[in-house]
Amino acid sequence: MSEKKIGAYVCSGCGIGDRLDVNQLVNTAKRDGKANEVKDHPFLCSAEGVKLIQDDIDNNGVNRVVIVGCSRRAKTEAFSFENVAITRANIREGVLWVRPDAPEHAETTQEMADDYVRMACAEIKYMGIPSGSGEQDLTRHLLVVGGGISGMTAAIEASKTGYKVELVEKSGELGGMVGKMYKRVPTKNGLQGPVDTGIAAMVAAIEADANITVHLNSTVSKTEGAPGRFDVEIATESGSTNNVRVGAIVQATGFKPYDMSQLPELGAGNADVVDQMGFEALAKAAAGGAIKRPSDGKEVKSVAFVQCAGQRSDKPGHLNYCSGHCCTTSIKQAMYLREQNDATAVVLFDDLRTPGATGEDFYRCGQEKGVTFSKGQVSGVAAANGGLEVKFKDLILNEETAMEADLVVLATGMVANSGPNPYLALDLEAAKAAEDTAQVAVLEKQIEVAPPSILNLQYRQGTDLPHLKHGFNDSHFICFPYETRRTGIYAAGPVRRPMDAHQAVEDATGATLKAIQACENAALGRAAHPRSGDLSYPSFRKEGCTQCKRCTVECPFGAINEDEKGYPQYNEGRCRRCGTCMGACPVRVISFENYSVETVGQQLKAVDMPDEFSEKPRILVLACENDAYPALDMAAAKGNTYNPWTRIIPVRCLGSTNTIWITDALNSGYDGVILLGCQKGDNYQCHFVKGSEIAHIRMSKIDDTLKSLNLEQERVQTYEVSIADIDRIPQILDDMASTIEKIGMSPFKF
Amino acid sequence: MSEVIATNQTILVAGGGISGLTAALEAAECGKQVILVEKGPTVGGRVGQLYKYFPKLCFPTCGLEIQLRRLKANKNVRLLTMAEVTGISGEAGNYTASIKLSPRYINENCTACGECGKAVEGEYDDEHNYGMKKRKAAYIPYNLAYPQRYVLDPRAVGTDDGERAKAACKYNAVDLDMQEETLELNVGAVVWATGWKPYPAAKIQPYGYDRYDNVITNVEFERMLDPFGPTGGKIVRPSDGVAPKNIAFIQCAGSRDRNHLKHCSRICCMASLKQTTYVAEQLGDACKSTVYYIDIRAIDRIDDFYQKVQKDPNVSFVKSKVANIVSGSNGNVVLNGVDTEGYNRYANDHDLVVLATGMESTVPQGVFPEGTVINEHGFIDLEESNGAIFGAGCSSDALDVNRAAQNATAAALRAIQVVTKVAAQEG
Amino acid sequence: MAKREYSFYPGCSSQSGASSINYLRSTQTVCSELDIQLNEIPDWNCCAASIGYAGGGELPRISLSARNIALSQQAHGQQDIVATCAACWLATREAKERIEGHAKIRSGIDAALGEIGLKVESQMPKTRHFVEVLMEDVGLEEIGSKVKKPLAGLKIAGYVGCQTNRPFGIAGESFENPMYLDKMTAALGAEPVEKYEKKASCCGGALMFSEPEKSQALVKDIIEAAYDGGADMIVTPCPVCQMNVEVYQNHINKRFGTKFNIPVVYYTTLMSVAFGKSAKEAALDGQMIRAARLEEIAGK
Amino acid sequence: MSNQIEKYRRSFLSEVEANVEEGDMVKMCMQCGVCSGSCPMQNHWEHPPQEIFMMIRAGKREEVLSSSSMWMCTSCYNCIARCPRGLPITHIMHGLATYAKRLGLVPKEQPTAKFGQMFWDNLSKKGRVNELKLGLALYFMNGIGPGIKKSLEMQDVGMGMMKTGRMNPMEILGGHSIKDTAGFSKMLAKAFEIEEGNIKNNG
Repeated sequence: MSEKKIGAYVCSGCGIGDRLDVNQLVNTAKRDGKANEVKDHPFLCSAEGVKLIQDDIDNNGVNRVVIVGCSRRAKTEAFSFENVAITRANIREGVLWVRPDAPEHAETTQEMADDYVRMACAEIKYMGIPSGSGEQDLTRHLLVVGGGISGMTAAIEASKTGYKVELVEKSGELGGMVGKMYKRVPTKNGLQGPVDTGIAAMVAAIEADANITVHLNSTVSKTEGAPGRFDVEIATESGSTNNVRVGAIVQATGFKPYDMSQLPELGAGNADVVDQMGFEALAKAAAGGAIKRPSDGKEVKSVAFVQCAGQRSDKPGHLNYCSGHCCTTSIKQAMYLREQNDATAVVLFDDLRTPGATGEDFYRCGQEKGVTFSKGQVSGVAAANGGLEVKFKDLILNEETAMEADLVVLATGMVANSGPNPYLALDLEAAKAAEDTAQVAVLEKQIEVAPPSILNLQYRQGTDLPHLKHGFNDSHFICFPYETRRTGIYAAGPVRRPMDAHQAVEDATGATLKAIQACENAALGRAAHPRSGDLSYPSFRKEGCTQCKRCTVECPFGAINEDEKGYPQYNEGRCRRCGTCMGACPVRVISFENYSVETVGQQLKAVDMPDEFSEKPRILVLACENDAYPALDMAAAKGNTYNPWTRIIPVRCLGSTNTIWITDALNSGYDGVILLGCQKGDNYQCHFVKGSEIAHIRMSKIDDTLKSLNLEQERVQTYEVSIADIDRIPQILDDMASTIEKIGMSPFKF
Repeated sequence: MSEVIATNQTILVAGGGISGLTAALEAAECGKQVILVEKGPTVGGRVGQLYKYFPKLCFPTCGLEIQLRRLKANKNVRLLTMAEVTGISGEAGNYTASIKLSPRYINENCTACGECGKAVEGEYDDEHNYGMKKRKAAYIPYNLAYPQRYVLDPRAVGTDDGERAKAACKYNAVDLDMQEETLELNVGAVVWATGWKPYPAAKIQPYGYDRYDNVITNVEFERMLDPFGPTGGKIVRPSDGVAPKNIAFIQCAGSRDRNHLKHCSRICCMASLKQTTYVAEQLGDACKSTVYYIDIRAIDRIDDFYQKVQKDPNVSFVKSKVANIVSGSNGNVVLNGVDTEGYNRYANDHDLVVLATGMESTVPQGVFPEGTVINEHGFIDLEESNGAIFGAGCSSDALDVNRAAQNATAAALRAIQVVTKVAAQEG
Repeated sequence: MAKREYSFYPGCSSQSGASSINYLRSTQTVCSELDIQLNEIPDWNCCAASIGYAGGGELPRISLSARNIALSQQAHGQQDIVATCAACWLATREAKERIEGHAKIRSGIDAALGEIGLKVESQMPKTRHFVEVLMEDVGLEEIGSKVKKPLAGLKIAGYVGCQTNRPFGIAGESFENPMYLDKMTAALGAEPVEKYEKKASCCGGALMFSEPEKSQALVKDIIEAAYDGGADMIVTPCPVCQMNVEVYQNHINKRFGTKFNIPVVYYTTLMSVAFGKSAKEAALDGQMIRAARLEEIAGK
Repeated sequence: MSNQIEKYRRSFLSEVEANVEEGDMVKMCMQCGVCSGSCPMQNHWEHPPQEIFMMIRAGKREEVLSSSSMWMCTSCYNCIARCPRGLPITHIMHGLATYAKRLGLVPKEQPTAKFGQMFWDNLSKKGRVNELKLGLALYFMNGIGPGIKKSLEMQDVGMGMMKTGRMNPMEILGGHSIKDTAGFSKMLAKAFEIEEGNIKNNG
């Protein structure tokens, strides 16, 4: 790496030159910032301005660029230079736009701007140019776990994109649940009845596809490594194992039907009471002829479909969610009966859930075929008169009633085959550590009944994908259905979320893209979403490491294992570059090339600290770059103002906040410190899962530091904010200024 | 307009809403070349107009910001705004797409400094707020708009306002001579993600959207909650600006109805449930909400959101499609209908009505090559005969944001498969 | 302007001495002014209206309209069949749809008409309401141009009723808030009542005879809403509406303690007056509740 | 025709589909209730249309066919215009009424059923309605006593109509008629014959 040469470029456009002393900014960059080249331009983002910078890069050896002008979120197309480190001194949104344009404010406004120049120069001095992680394997090879419709779709789609696939199926054949069905719900619009499942064709396509290797009667006994270099051990029933290396994994392990034996009140136990899969078996056996009932083989003439059986219910043992597919599945099955048996088929539902265009078409199609629909609450199913009696309340006719049926189909829900929740073990560890015996008991019980692991991940954080809710491996983010917490491993189909076959196919296709993308990213050593494209990665100084394990425990993505000697072992491909490990490290040995304890620490120290008697407090703000920082930009654009004492530093995630920054700030005389992170808790908004929460916990412990320094607790505040807090955040900043006015300046000014 | 380079290994994504952005970015992050065209001046689409998402009640701008960061960082995506695909011909792996570029009258020089906005005087209905408030003739569509560049309303061009804007700009960014242009691009595959528009509520005549001030739509209600929206974030009656005490949410307003949209629009149930939580949060016990519904489609694991709302004593549910709305006293309206659970007639007085208007597809006719199947609801089915034209998001069915993103990711893979094949053939 | 010609289906209530003979008379006045020629269907029969189902059932009822259509075709070819009565128009239109849409009905009708040597051609003429002719073929502009005595100062509630409005209605009009009577009223120089909420409400139709109490309650609301809107009179395009709303006002007053006395006129009467025709030509003598203000204008 | 109607079996629904005008659309109802809420006679229904459709599915044959509900239909077509599923509700109501009448299940004193029959009888005699005779028949449908009372009640209307030339007392002597009454009757007879046959075939 050649010598660091800093170029600082001051833009005087957008009114900067009118309100600030640009010469002074230039001098600050030179004198305090020690920039090697400093230039100003009235319109820096113009072609001419950009060329000015490019020329310095090309001809003057500038490899560290400081843009003094607008926010890092603005004019990104213009200020995009190759092979240099870039930062911004945000004096437009961060200074000009948040300060009133009046002579009495000119001095403090200029001070703000000068500070941002100093900060940016200090930061860039410690920034390297990331070159991507060393783990750069391109493995155009995927592991797909589960041979149902989701898994088969993933395999076929991956192969179509030029990827090889290892398809692992626990049972002896491909096809999964849909394979056990007689027919399926159509995926296209129009009033058509049930259609062929298409499973046979998929199986045939897979068998004929040289790109796809099928492992039947097999499970994944071990998964090690990271995106681009997962080493997977596939165990067959016979005991032999296969080792394969894959770039990414799609987990499409599907669901099992809810155990209907838990519903004796709905007739479970009677041979003629079946669940939906049971009915599919009857239909399949009938092969297009009349469907017969199990007890005596009599042709079925009347069937009741009981929707939401053991679902959408908070009774213990029931499923508290809706499984999404059962309404259309029952309509489909009722259509079999209409067509094959000319039978009465009554669907007793609470809400008929057939959404979208395809869904509503299918409902209407069922009606056209003469399926009977009734909004009814079933209270009991029992044997009567050689058949069954279904007692229910007809909610439309508002009466308790009953119908006789030859067969009853219970629409029970989906239970995800997702493996144990990895955080159970960690929670148990934590509970034991905290000596919370009640919690320990609860968790131990849960672990006892946890299903066997599916992926057997050799991760510090546990063996499987984390669950979101009800045992499903869904993403927590509405806009990002594939935002997994285990980079390179994507859940698809009903293991991710309750869904029908149509959605499962879409889901598996999407997950396949993400898996492919993970391989491509790994090959280039860059991060996945949300810091996609980021080439920086964490590394640590082994000499300083105390093996405290905080980084391994706190990593939200399970990226850090421990080696035999107890040192952290990074798996860069799994890392999402949030810096939570860096924030966690008490001895500050973890850093990224362009983001480190120093890049932030030096910035906050670069601020010119007025003395105690100047009545010019300084407030350090560490703002999450995902939400708080954009909100501040937007606040500025809307003309919201805040006090001139504030100095804002964006952080990748509040979880990357190392307490040393706070201690340093307090020691350097800052009068207040504000941390702005995302919402935590169950509905967390932090894209790094627990970053914000961890920061809150860390800051709750800062009180001791404050006490030891004899400082007031109010001086350090942590907030959960959102990107929409455009009015609230400036208020938070001003509130701190008021607080300082009240409690007085910090005594630590030197 | 600088040159736009495209080849038959390029994927064209039409529509810069959440689906189009997702498809474009997912493909680009797989290393593919993408041209993303958006008809309006900014990406973000319909979700940019939402206050919060269900069921997490988080802000859509949060996800948009991440998408924008991905977009800014990725050189594989070329974004064209004010651009509309007007025709596609050819076949999978080799299409020619005609793209009409409308003049923005403000070029890339724009720094968003805001001087032109201060200089102009004219005001027009603000599209971002469904015309519920005004915006200037030179404007940024909304806080998070991207590209972060001003737009000059074409109606201001040729007026003093146009000249004012031009005079105010120090960066030579206002170009009043900008003309409409047409681009012809060679692309290998097309992801169509032009999304949806709210069904025109005035067409649902029994509900008198065009006759009663206090009958509004769910998308308008959503704008009302935005602190930067027409009411500064306050829930108020349009007629008198007073906080309502008794709101009706009417489901299937235009959906599941052969007089309007035959399909179920999927999102409206959850949207109304979500909106009752806005009411609860802002007005507490001072306001009741009543949801008139046929079926509550809080499908799959988010059914718990419905269960939570059901427990709110200020929210009630009536299984009934409201028959009609007539005027009551003091700007109130009266909803007539029957609660079908046991046949109870009602004539309920409400001081604000929110119509859960459905999603109408914006898939156009006459743009696609022959053989492309657009179904009777206006959505693009996944059909062999569609070649490499893939519907995504609400161009493929009425979908919520989560499913739209999922579906757009799948569509991106299908497009990638086509261009990968082209690349393999071309070596 | 060339003469417009239509095949005309007057209907039972337009016969001499029948309840809406005044409608026919004013229609004829309007036609002569607008140069419209109505060619009566020879030997037309009753359509069974909306109450004939009880005795007639489906096929016999439809056969009635089918006979009219067949006779119209026989005499007037493909000329549009025009009716002034909502029920006549609706029954004929529905019959056409049903014959076209249901093979079973088509064959039944063929058989029934076959008995008397008639046949409904596969291409049936369009059946239109006279209002459609006025709005679509003539147009408000031409109507306005014929106005000699603008009905200035009159506030009129346009009561469209049901069957002129649903299920077919006039093209471009909404079922809930049809505006054509208001537009027509305005074209004649009068002021339409805005927001007349009962303009498309039901007057009870034939149930005025069998369920008078219930129907009169409906009519009460219709009249009340007109008064609330400040109306001087009500205008309607339907003979049943006209009759139900006009002639039972005394009974309603007795039953509900109201003091209604509001004229209910046909749009053709309004037009005739505005066109400068005499009270007689406008059939104002057919008003049970006299439209004094119209008489005044007609007498000027 | 099945007499043994079991609850929620399709038997009664099938009967309706086969024998009732537009009865095959009953199954398309999704119980939104917009018809019931749109009916001008909604205060007088025993069972609103959407409930009738549910009762048909539930197999409540007697209750449906002997209900006076369908006879409350004023043929305003509000329900048809608003029905999101396009059920021709007015026609189905008429059809149910007709079918009930044919089976003799109509409540004895159902005034609309009586009036409707009178109307049909009146028009089918001469091909055109004789309003005067129809009116008188209506007033006297419950016997001479009530008839006279009713006539007296309606005297003002009658006089008013006569004065305005909208009622002709001479109609009592015969009145308007089509020319081809014979052919007309033949046509109707044939139509009835076919319709009866259809129902028998289905039953």
